[in-house]
Amino acid sequence: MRKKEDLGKDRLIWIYTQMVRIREFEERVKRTFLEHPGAMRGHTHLGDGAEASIVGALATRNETDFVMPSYRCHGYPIVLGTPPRNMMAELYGRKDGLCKGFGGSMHLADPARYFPGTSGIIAAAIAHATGAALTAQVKNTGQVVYCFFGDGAAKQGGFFESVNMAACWKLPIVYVLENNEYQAYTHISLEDANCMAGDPLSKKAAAFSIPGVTVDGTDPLKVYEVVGEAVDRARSGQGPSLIESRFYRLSAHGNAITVPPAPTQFPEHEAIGVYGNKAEFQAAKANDPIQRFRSELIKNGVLSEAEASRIEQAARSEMDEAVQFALASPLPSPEEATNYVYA
Amino acid sequence: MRKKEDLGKDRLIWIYTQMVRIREFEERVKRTFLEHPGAMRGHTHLGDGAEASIVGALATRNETDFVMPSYRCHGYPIVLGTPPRNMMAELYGRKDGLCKGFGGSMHLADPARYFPGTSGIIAAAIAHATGAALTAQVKNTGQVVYCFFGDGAAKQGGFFESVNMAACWKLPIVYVLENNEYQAYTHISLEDANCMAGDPLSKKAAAFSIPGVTVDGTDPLKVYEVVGEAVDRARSGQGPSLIESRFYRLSAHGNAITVPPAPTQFPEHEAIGVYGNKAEFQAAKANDPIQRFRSELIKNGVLSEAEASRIEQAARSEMDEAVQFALASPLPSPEEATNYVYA
Amino acid sequence: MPREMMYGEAMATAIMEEMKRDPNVIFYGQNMAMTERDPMLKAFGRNRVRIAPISETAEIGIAIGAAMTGLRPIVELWMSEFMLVAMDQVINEAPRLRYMSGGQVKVPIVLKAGYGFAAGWAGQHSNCIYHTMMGIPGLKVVLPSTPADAKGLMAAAIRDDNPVVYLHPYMLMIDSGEVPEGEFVVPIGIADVKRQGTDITIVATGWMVKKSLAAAEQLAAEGISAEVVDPRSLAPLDVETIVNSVKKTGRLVLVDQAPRHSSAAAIIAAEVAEHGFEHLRAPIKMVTALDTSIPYSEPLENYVLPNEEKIVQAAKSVLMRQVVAA
Amino acid sequence: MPREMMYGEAMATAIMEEMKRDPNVIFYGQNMAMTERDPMLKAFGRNRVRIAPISETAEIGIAIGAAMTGLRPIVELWMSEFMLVAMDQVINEAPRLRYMSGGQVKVPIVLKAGYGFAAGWAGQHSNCIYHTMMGIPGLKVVLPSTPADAKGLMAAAIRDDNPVVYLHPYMLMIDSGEVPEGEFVVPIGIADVKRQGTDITIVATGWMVKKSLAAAEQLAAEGISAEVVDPRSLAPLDVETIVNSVKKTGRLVLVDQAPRHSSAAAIIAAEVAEHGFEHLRAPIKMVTALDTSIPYSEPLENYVLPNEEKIVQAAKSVLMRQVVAA
Ligand SMILES: Cc1ncc(C[n+]2csc(CCOP(=O)(O)OP(=O)(O)O)c2C)c(N)n1
Ligand SMILES: Cc1ncc(C[n+]2csc(CCOP(=O)(O)OP(=O)(O)O)c2C)c(N)n1
Ligand SMILES: [Mg+2]
Ligand SMILES: [Mg+2]
Repeated sequence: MRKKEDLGKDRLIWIYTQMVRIREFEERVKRTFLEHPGAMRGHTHLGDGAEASIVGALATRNETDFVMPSYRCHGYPIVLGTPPRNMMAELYGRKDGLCKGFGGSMHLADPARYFPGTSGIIAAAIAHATGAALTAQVKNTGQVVYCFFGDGAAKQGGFFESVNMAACWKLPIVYVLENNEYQAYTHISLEDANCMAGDPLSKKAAAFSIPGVTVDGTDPLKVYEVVGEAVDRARSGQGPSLIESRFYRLSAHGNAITVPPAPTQFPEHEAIGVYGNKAEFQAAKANDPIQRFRSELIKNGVLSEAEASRIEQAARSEMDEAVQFALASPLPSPEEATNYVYA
Repeated sequence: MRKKEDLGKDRLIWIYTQMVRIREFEERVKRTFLEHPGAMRGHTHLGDGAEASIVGALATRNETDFVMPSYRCHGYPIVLGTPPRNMMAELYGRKDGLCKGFGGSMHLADPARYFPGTSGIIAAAIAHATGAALTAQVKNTGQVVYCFFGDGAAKQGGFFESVNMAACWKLPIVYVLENNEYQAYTHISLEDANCMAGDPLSKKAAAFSIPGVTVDGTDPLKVYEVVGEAVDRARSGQGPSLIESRFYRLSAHGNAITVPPAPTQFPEHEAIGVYGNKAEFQAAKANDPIQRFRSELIKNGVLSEAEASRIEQAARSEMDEAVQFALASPLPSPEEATNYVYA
Repeated sequence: MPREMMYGEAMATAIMEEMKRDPNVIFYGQNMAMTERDPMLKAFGRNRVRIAPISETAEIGIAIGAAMTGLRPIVELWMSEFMLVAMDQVINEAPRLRYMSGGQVKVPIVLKAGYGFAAGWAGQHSNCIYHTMMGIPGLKVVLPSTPADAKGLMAAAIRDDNPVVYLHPYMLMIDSGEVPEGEFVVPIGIADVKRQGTDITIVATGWMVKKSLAAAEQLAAEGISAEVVDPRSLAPLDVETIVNSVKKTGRLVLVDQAPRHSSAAAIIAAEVAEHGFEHLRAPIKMVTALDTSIPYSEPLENYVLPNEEKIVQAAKSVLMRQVVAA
Repeated sequence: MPREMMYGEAMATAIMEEMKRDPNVIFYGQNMAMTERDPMLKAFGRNRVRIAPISETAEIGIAIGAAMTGLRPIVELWMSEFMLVAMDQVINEAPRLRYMSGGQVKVPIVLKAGYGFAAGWAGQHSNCIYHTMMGIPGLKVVLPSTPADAKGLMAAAIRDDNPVVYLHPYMLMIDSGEVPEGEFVVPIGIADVKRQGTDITIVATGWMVKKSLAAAEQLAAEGISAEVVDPRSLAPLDVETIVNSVKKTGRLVLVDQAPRHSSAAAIIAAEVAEHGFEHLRAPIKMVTALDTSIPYSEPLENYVLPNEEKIVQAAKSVLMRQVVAA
């Protein structure tokens, strides 16, 4: 079993660095809606607040393990080494985008880095991730699949079907249910029967007789331990686990939905904008996983204030450069649209 | 709470009578495949083995409560008072059929008797039943819905979605998962994760934080008690329960699937025909719920041997008459086919 | 008295009015009526206005069961593609239960969904899926293109005793138009001639009506008189009005936001090829989306979708063609 | 050397041969390979041949994910309507993932399903749902009508790097025919002229090919020479072969087991109305199922479905019509 105590200084710094890089990427994306209105089209969803959960989970990963999240997908490839500039160019709809401008924010894909692609339809990719685990099992590659999805998605039938099949077939997969308290504009207390009964969502694991654990997703090291155990279990042929990682989405669900050419921006978080619950939002802000981990690392002497600032500055430069790259990249030429329909 | 001890003699006899009527109906249907080959088309599924579960559950019912099973639907309306002759005529595709020859075995409906209709698509009707419970709640009628479905259906996403919604909305519905050990030709140990882990299927209730109980579905009185509690709970506004009723399907899944005009009949039970497991089937036969309940009633002095025979004889005559009625009923005239498309 | 309102408001008005009129109408869906400030919720309470989890199969299936037992549910689905996870309920349950019961039950539900949000929503949120719902006996499909039709067809859909899929083009959501106040019902199954013309018939639905009307203006500037017909309902389809227009003009262009073989255009073309053949003086021409998914980036998306220019070109090419009597 | 075999056996043979050829091909579905006696299981073991629960969304979604990462899954779905609970995976996931990724992934899956079991299976088990899958760029749909095509198109489907829906008419399951042994691949997207003729073109798919060939015999007895064309693949559709036939005959009847507006017939009619219009000497005529669900009772079912008699009548009516040059 993995213990957080075993994580060396470098690894702890790596975790912090990835968390900061995700945050900076998302902040840059959010600013784009003000700086370059209209540049990002459709619907864009950010992962701020999820950093500890994402990085803590992926810190347990072997190099060839698959990572398959939902449409809220920016954070993961950043950790996998996908160049943010290509991600940013994709969001700007440019030729040098990760998907050449065909996919946009909801559909990032970097199969070469074991990130096969995402879906904009709720829970659809849970089945795809389960299929990647089938490949790993059939080919006996030793790979594990990290499947991430939202609390809302755990109300879609495809989720239950997939986990049952994974359990029956003992597939090497870890299901991380990212409970960020909201599905779009709806608070989870309005639509999840476990939550309404005061139970954790990890109770759903009982429907498949697999381990179900709830973890504080704002603490990367706790996530590391809990996911690590599930990964070991999966890799050793014992099948899937369900982990409910609890954290709070720090931005609104997505940019406002408008009909072009009306401008679109990120509105206030739903806690305030919809429910008028400032206190809830402020509490979450006060518990920002990045600030907390930073303090902890400094307190424990892993990082100095100056080193932390350097990491943050580097991330800011990296994401600035990504935006410059995106802006410099040409738009695809129209006729390219007929490419890639068939393999 | 209902106790089986509170059931009077008449009610116990009523239960036995309904069980026998279901069995006789199904036996008659089965014989049709030999006596009148080709008369019943498509796919017919029998409820023999389920009698104790069906009647024990419905013995708790108020007169206006809805009953909504799956496509394996012959047993329920018999208990509700639907004339078997119209049911039989439907299976024979006749004008006097319950659905005028439009539905057949998988699609019986008798809305006037609170049996709104069934679906041939696995788990689809679980959502419909949940909708009937919504009507009861919105109109505040005090009705409860009895929703029956198979162990196989509990692997379809719509099942999970429906139960979660019923739990969130505290709908007045009881979900009876009829675990007859098989989904068509597949033994449940090959496709259900709870079962593979040695757990009861009622564990699925944990996914919704609702009560989940497993009951011996070959004993009508045990079913009566367990379902009764869930019905009371539902009627008093406390929401749904999941009851796993365990029994054994005594006939094959359905008549053999052939291309016309090749004849079709009921093959051997899958335990033997597919798995070569005669012992399993014989054990189930030895535990026939009708024989067991008969002996019990006689032992307890509720019924004499003669009275029991009279009930059985009456059921046989009733179902004989039903077949005669069906045979005498004309086929629908072709042009009627364009009726009932729109309301 | 008509009043100027936006398409979205027109739909909401019809729902509000019909819910006032009939206590059996209920309304629910995801991400709606979250708080007590919601006007529907204020007017009708939590019993009739509800919030649902992300469970389209159950949401629609529950509506069906509720309709079978006496309610008239409207389900807010937001984007029509989300229905694909529940397509069995839409095309194999709702429209068939009445028939299979020999006419004993009815299923009066309205499935409300936007479609074709051609604004960078990319491959899975921008599609038209009405083709999956056409030719399903028992199911009605309406697709209003103006605020007035949006109101009148919503009222008709709610009052209809059959399952009705009500599709509204996202791109028209904030378009304004005159909408009659009070009781106003547009009967389902009647096409509307949105513009009179004599030289060529353009049949279009939804957002494409707007584009076709703009194209007709361009054509008019060049002396070509185009008639624009909006079927408004795809099932049932008012073939007669379309054939009558073709009788007059002899030429037909069909405009559709979907790729060719998933378009309503192709279905209409087939009907005209059978029932209006003698009146055609040139081949039918379909202007549809190209055979690709909808790409994210704007120039790609524009390239794939029909637009005024393509419609004008198609109309001209049809007008240039002379029929060669074989 | 060809060998006589039944349609069902021809499909199984192709699957067996392709699984031998390529270790990445796997095969699973409900109610298959239950015991160790199963021949596929014997040949390939539990790793590559599996039994699945009643979970079409997961079954198909898992196939997609497996295909994205290097396998080539075949999913046995039995009846095509069962795909409706998973339609999002079929038409909004499998065919779009490649495009949305800018060509980075491919999704080589085969979804195998029977359809149109017109034998008293009633309203929900007898339908044709191919219309839902046409016009979905990225998705291929094949529909063999003979044992030889059944084998050759299965081989092609498994080798194809795209998602392919393989539909087989239940009513042809035990029909026999000559099937080439060993390597035999029928390319996807090429129509087949099943019978040469000069007076009229009949286009039909699946079970309707058999009925159309029988109708053509009846017509021949009355001196009418009918050409019967089987598209074999609905997506992509071989419009050229069909138009070439119409060029020769000038007349077109389309036969389809689906109701009119959910038929492939209508799509084909539209293509001919655009690309073959000048060759038509009479209106196109569609012979489809009536606009009802499929009823249970035999006389009702017969009334609703197309048959030889209706095809013969349609052919004659088209032959009697003279084009009136407008
Ligand atoms: C089948 C389906 N229904 C509805 C939607 C619309 N939708 C997009 S995001 C979203 C909320 C998802 O919430 P959750 O799963 O909690 O993920 P989060 O956004 O919180 O990461 C919804 C309902 C969809 N994309 N697909
Ligand atoms: C969505 C769907 N998938 C597959 C089928 C085919 N099918 C018909 S009955 C059946 C087995 C159902 O088993 P279970 O739910 O246990 O009910 P039982 O027959 O045992 O009463 C299957 C798989 C179907 N009708 N619908
Ligand atoms: Mg969430
Ligand atoms: Mg069962």
